[in-house]
Amino acid sequence: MGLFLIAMSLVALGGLGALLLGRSDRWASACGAGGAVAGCALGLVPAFRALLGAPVESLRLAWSIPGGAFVVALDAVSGLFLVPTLFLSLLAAIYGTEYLRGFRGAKSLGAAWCCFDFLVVSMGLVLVAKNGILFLLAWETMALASFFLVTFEREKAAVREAGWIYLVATHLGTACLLAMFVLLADAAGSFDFDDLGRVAAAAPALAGLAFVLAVIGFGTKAGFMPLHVWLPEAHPAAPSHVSAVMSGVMIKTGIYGLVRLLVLLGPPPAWWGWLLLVIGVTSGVLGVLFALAQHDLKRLLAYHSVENIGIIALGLGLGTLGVASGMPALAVLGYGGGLLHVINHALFKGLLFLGAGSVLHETGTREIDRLGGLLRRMPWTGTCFLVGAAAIAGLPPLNGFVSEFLIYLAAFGSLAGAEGQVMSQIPGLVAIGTLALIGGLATACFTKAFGIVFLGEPRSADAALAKEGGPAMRLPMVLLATACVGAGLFPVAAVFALTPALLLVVRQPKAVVTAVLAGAADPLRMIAIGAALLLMIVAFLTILRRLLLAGRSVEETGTWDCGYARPTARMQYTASSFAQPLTELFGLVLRTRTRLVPPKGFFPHRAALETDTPDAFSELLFRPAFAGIERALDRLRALQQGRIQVYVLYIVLTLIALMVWKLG
Amino acid sequence: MNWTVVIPPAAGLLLAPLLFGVINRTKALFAGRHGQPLLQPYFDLGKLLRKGATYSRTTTWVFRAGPIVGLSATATALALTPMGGLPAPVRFSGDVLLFAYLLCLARFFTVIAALDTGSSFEGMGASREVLFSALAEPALLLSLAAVARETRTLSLSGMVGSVSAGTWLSQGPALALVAVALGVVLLAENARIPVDDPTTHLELTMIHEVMLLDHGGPDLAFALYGAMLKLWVLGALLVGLAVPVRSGNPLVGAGAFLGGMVVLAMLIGVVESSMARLRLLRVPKLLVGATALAVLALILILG
Amino acid sequence: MLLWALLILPPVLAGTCCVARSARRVLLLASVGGAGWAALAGATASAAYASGPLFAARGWLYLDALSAYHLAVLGLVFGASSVYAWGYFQGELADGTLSLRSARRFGALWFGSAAAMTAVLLSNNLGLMWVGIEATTLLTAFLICVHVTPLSLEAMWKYLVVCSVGVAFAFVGTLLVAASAQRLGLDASEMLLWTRLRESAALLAPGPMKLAFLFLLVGYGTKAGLAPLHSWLPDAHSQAPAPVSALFSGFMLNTALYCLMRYLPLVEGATGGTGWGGGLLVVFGILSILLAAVFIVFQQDGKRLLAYHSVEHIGIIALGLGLGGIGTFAALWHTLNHAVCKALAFFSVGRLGQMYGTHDLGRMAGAMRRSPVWGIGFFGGVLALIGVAPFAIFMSEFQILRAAAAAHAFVALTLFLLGAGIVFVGALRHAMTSAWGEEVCEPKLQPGGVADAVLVFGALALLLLLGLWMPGPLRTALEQAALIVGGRP
Amino acid sequence: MNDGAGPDAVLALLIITDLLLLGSSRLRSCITITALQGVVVSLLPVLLHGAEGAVRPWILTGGSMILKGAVFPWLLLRVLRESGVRREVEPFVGHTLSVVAGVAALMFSIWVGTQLNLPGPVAPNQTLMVPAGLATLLIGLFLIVSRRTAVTQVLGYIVVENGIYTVGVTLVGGVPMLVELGVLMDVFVAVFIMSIAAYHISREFDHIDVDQLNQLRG
Repeated sequence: MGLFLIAMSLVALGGLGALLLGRSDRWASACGAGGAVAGCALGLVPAFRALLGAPVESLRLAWSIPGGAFVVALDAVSGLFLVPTLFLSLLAAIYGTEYLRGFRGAKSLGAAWCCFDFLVVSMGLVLVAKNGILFLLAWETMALASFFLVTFEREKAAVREAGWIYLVATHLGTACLLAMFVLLADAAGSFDFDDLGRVAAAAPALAGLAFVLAVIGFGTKAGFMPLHVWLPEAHPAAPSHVSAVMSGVMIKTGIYGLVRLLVLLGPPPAWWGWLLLVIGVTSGVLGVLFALAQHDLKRLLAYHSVENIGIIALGLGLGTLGVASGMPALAVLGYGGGLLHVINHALFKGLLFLGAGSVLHETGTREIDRLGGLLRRMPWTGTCFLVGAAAIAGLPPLNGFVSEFLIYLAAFGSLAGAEGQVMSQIPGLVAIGTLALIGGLATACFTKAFGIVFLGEPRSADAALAKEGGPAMRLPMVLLATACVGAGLFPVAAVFALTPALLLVVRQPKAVVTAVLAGAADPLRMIAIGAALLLMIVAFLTILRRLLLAGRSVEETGTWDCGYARPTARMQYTASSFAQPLTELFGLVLRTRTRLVPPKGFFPHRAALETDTPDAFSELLFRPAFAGIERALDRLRALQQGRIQVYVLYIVLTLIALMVWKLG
Repeated sequence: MNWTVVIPPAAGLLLAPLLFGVINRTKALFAGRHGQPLLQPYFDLGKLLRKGATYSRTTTWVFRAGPIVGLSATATALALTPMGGLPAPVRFSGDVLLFAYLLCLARFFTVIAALDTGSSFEGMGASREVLFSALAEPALLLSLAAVARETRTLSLSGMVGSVSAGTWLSQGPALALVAVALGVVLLAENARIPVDDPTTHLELTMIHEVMLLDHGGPDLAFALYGAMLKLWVLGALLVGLAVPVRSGNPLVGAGAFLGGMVVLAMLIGVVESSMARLRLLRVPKLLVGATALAVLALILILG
Repeated sequence: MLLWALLILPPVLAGTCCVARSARRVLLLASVGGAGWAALAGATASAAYASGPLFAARGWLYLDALSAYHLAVLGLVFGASSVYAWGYFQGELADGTLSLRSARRFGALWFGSAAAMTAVLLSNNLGLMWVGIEATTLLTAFLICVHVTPLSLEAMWKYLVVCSVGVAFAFVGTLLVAASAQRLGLDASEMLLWTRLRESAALLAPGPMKLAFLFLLVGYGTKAGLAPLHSWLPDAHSQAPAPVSALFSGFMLNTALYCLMRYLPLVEGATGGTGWGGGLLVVFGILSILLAAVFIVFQQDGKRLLAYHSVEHIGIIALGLGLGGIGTFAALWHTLNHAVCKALAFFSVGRLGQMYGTHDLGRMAGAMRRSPVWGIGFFGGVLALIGVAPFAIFMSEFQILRAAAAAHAFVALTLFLLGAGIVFVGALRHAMTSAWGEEVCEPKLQPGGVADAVLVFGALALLLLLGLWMPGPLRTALEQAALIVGGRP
Repeated sequence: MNDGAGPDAVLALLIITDLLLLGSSRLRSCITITALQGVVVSLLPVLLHGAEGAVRPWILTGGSMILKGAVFPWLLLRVLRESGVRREVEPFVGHTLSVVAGVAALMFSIWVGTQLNLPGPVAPNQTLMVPAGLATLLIGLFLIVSRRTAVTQVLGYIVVENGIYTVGVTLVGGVPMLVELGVLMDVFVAVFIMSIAAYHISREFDHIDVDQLNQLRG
């Protein structure tokens, strides 16, 4: 514990140093990034120990805030979330040093790094805090720091709008959390998590209320579907290394909160599981659909975060149902898959955002349809991005497949239940269908993202002039890509690493959990073998082709465009046209707007087609709601209409009303 | 682990092209032509393997990787597929998923390889491919789930092994639905009529073929061979479920299986010569329908 | 002795202001004297903590934990505002818009109002307390129009009439208290002594006491700016010069609430501690929060925005008081946080207003780029005001939530969260545009002194500190004060 | 003198002046009526507590008589002269209706009086004094709310003050001298400042129609 706190304070010091050195951007960046790197590296040690089930270290200091106490403990669940958090933050910090170089002089990098470091610290604190008030404090600090990072380019109106939406959303979420903690703590008489748990077990109604509030509060941060509206706004606005951290790990603090609460609140009723399941399905499917319709690279990735959060929720839902209905296999595999996906998503989503960042950094545009042919110009970035894309599509032999595999196993397992009880097996059915659909659509989406951005010919001068980023931007991507492959090739280790955390979550005897995991381990071993086989065949074929082509003619020509003589880059398929059939198919949900300027005359000089797909929920739900509230409030403004007589009248009426109320 | 386990994959590798031959012959028969020899696909592959290669300047290593990864993934899937009475060399609880996702991997690389050329035709083909496969995916997995639920096992070999005539008697309707769903998936995944027309000459209407426009020489050979293996693999699965001959005698099993495969090929031929390609907008309905059938089957089995 | 000094010093200073030779000297005197007096106030308060309640003038002057706490806050706000006033009026001194006459008037009334507020805090006699409140109204009235303009006149008139009428009710209330104390058989000199009444609160006649509390609530509530009695507040705050606005909403409103704090234990005692009075305060608190929220959403004028924030926060404090228990403690804590935060915000918006020649937030767009110090002050101030952690206001509001849950006032809890949420949404947007938006008009920048930076960052640091860590003495002070109001910390 | 007649006369006069005030539209006469009412009210301490032979009541009476009878009218007439306004044109509530409202206020305050059984040195034959005071208070407020000119509002404030004074003197025998004087002081300053403000207003806007002071809103 001490080591962890030292690490965090190291990061914090780095941040403060960066702020104080603000005069010189060079030194500020060095200090801020250095603090983050050193602190995260140091913090990873205890985090790993905790993940692997080292005895829980906790620390309790008195705190003068009433009801508050500085209680922190590093148990397996915290460790599980801390490892990806610190790892990704570390890499993002390295990446940021080069990414932000372009802003030197234009912006105060000191402030930016200070915010980044405090974002890291607050995330770390959120994950270890064991006292409600401390947790909320860290939670809000996290929101504030990330808010200032999102509004890094605050001179742009769009960015300010995004920041506003972000802070408002997260604040309204926090309001629910405030209510939840206050209610629990009032019943428990203390804000310490241990006490909260005890009372919740005693009062099921209260527990249910708390859970719903938590789903809203934490779900806003995590990006559950109706509450996700801030995500596609904020993530594109933030600098890319920040987007990576926010999308890769910060939104996971929401998941952490839910898991922690599930641990605290004791055995869950079945409807909690159902709720999570439904959320998972909607977020997953709709998330990937909206991603498919985007042509802003970072926005697309943001929607994919929603999708992956959906997958995680699916896993947690199955797990909860398993616990509720006493099916250990379902519980262990469901939670296991969900939690493993937390780590995996951190890896590949971080990777993808960093890749998108490099593209943005080099070409200056996030517009997919203006890119193309970047793989030739940015081989490192392109290759890493490809790995990430394959991983997020859940393809073997990469890590994404492993966690989805576990969730599938859980779902199939739940199907194998007793005859006749259709109801108890619907979840499995739903989960399988959803995961399959998500898988297919994700493949579609990332073939599009990778194919249009990195393959073919450049669609604009920006893309044509792009070149590879420097080592500080390449290294993190390479490391993350390696991690994705590694976790895919050695899944067994990854799964067994979950055991201590799962023991806390599923409340089953150790024997049962290990047994289930062992049961899951054999297939995983075989999968590893299959992967090996695959790679062997690939190698074999590559060599075979080399042999075959040896001594034969290998020519370079233009693309065979069905006999068309002079293909130009602008004739290529675009992202929008690539996705069009699918968006057309799901037009009912997506409600893509199309503006067409049709070509006129024999020699049309201008024709244009624009499409954009705004978020259905913010369009149909939130904007109208806010507008309605605003109109309602507007009417009340007549109260203050400037006539002194009326003001005095208010006083008199108040008095008379009070008299009649209290004396009459 | 005795040597018999390598028979199925070996057979697959050898006989996959033959299916194409059979299909072509059937179509020729219906068209009243004499048609190409049964072994024509082998000759084609051989010829292609002997050729040199031509690559577009636009392309990168992805383009060259496409056919190889596609073929390797399908081949690995082949190693998971049981045939006749014989289980697959690689089998474990959950290989169903690996199977499905390996096909997905193959598709992924075929598609990006197509996009690598920057040709709008191949882009178009790719776009349709991902559309159909995205819809075929749930159908495939749900029908497999139905079988898995019925046979209480998660490995293909186990399923095919334990589906018997008895199962058909008890769960006939459900299995029939599953068979139909799988059939549709097979047609879609292998780009056959009514989903796609492999023999059309208008690139605008192609799906799978158009993605291979720029491939030549060994690469084209790999791509085609991959397609053939894919047909074989899915076919083997379908036949394995639909023709539950489970006598102890391996020869009988093998015979029944091969017979089934030939019949399947001829069926495909019949369909192709009797039906026209569906309009592209109709295809999704077909696939969603297949998914619905699979769900129905699952419900029937659960109930 | 100290108490007398506290009371005497301001009038003396006021007198000297009236005879000072130049506007410059007046301001110098105002800032130095203000700071000095603030120091004295602080010393007195700490003395009161060190050695129990202080009495003077045969028990008519009285300083216990509650009043000492408020005295300290007053000192803080008054001192800071005085120092700030020096910088604030420099511009007007330079271009001579501040005549000697109005400077003298400002100085005299400035110290006059300090004296009046001190009188309210120190007087143990409820009647004199009322006199003090009315005096603050009358003395501060002309502070609003240091520069006589149509708008400032209008604001002043409304302030004068509305508050006088309101406070008149408070006097009726005071009389009724006296009436309900008849049966105690105290002689005239002791009849209205708070200490006496508190001792035997249980013996007060409940009927008249209830009626009295209604009158007091409406009366002092008007002065404190509880909705729907707050109508004078936004006008007065928006027209007064920034230092005055800061003093107004930083502390003058709290003096009125302080009076209610004195009466709360009496009425509770008389009605047998059934939370009769508390319930009323909760209702007014919630009303204020919600009504303020409505106007904040649409507010374009920076100072009016802050004024409505005052209504909201006074409402929050009232809510805390009404809920009792930890709520009282939190309400008192919130008083301090709000005072600091609001002073900071008014300082910043005042200076920005001078630079831009308007308080329209839309026209102040991009302020943070143009004048970093005051821009940060304003943005940070607003963020703190709308309850962003880790600033102190978040913590005190959170404690009030706890109190609501503890009192099982779930409706109040929900409405509080709702109101706070609306305020957050509305205010944040205004603040972001004015801090970061594209410039629409060119400010005439003023040279920023070190004092400015100290004021701004000092205040922000203080808010941050109070949000993260509560010093032991402060905690004990709050607990003692809360005990007096009748809550159990 | 018997301690029944005096107070009753005051009571009657109080109510009559109230109604007159509501009924009349000429500002000058309003001022005089208010002054009269002030004088009448100022008599109360002596009438109620004068018997004890203490000096206190006499001082109070004297002080408030001077203020309300002389100083206030003088201040207000000065404003009137400055602004040149003669009569209250079109008040929000017509004069006849105002009178009705006044009666209603009287009723209401009597009801309130019955609601609370007040202790204190209220001789049985003066139970109407408190309600009358309340009524005066309410009528004063009514004036402020229903009239336009600044002068009338100041008058309203004075009337409110009279009402409170009545209630106070009737309810509480011995509020400390100092407090009484303080209050008197405050009232004086309040009216003084208000009339100065009104003076400034009539200078600045050359009218004293406070209804037109509605620039600050929202």
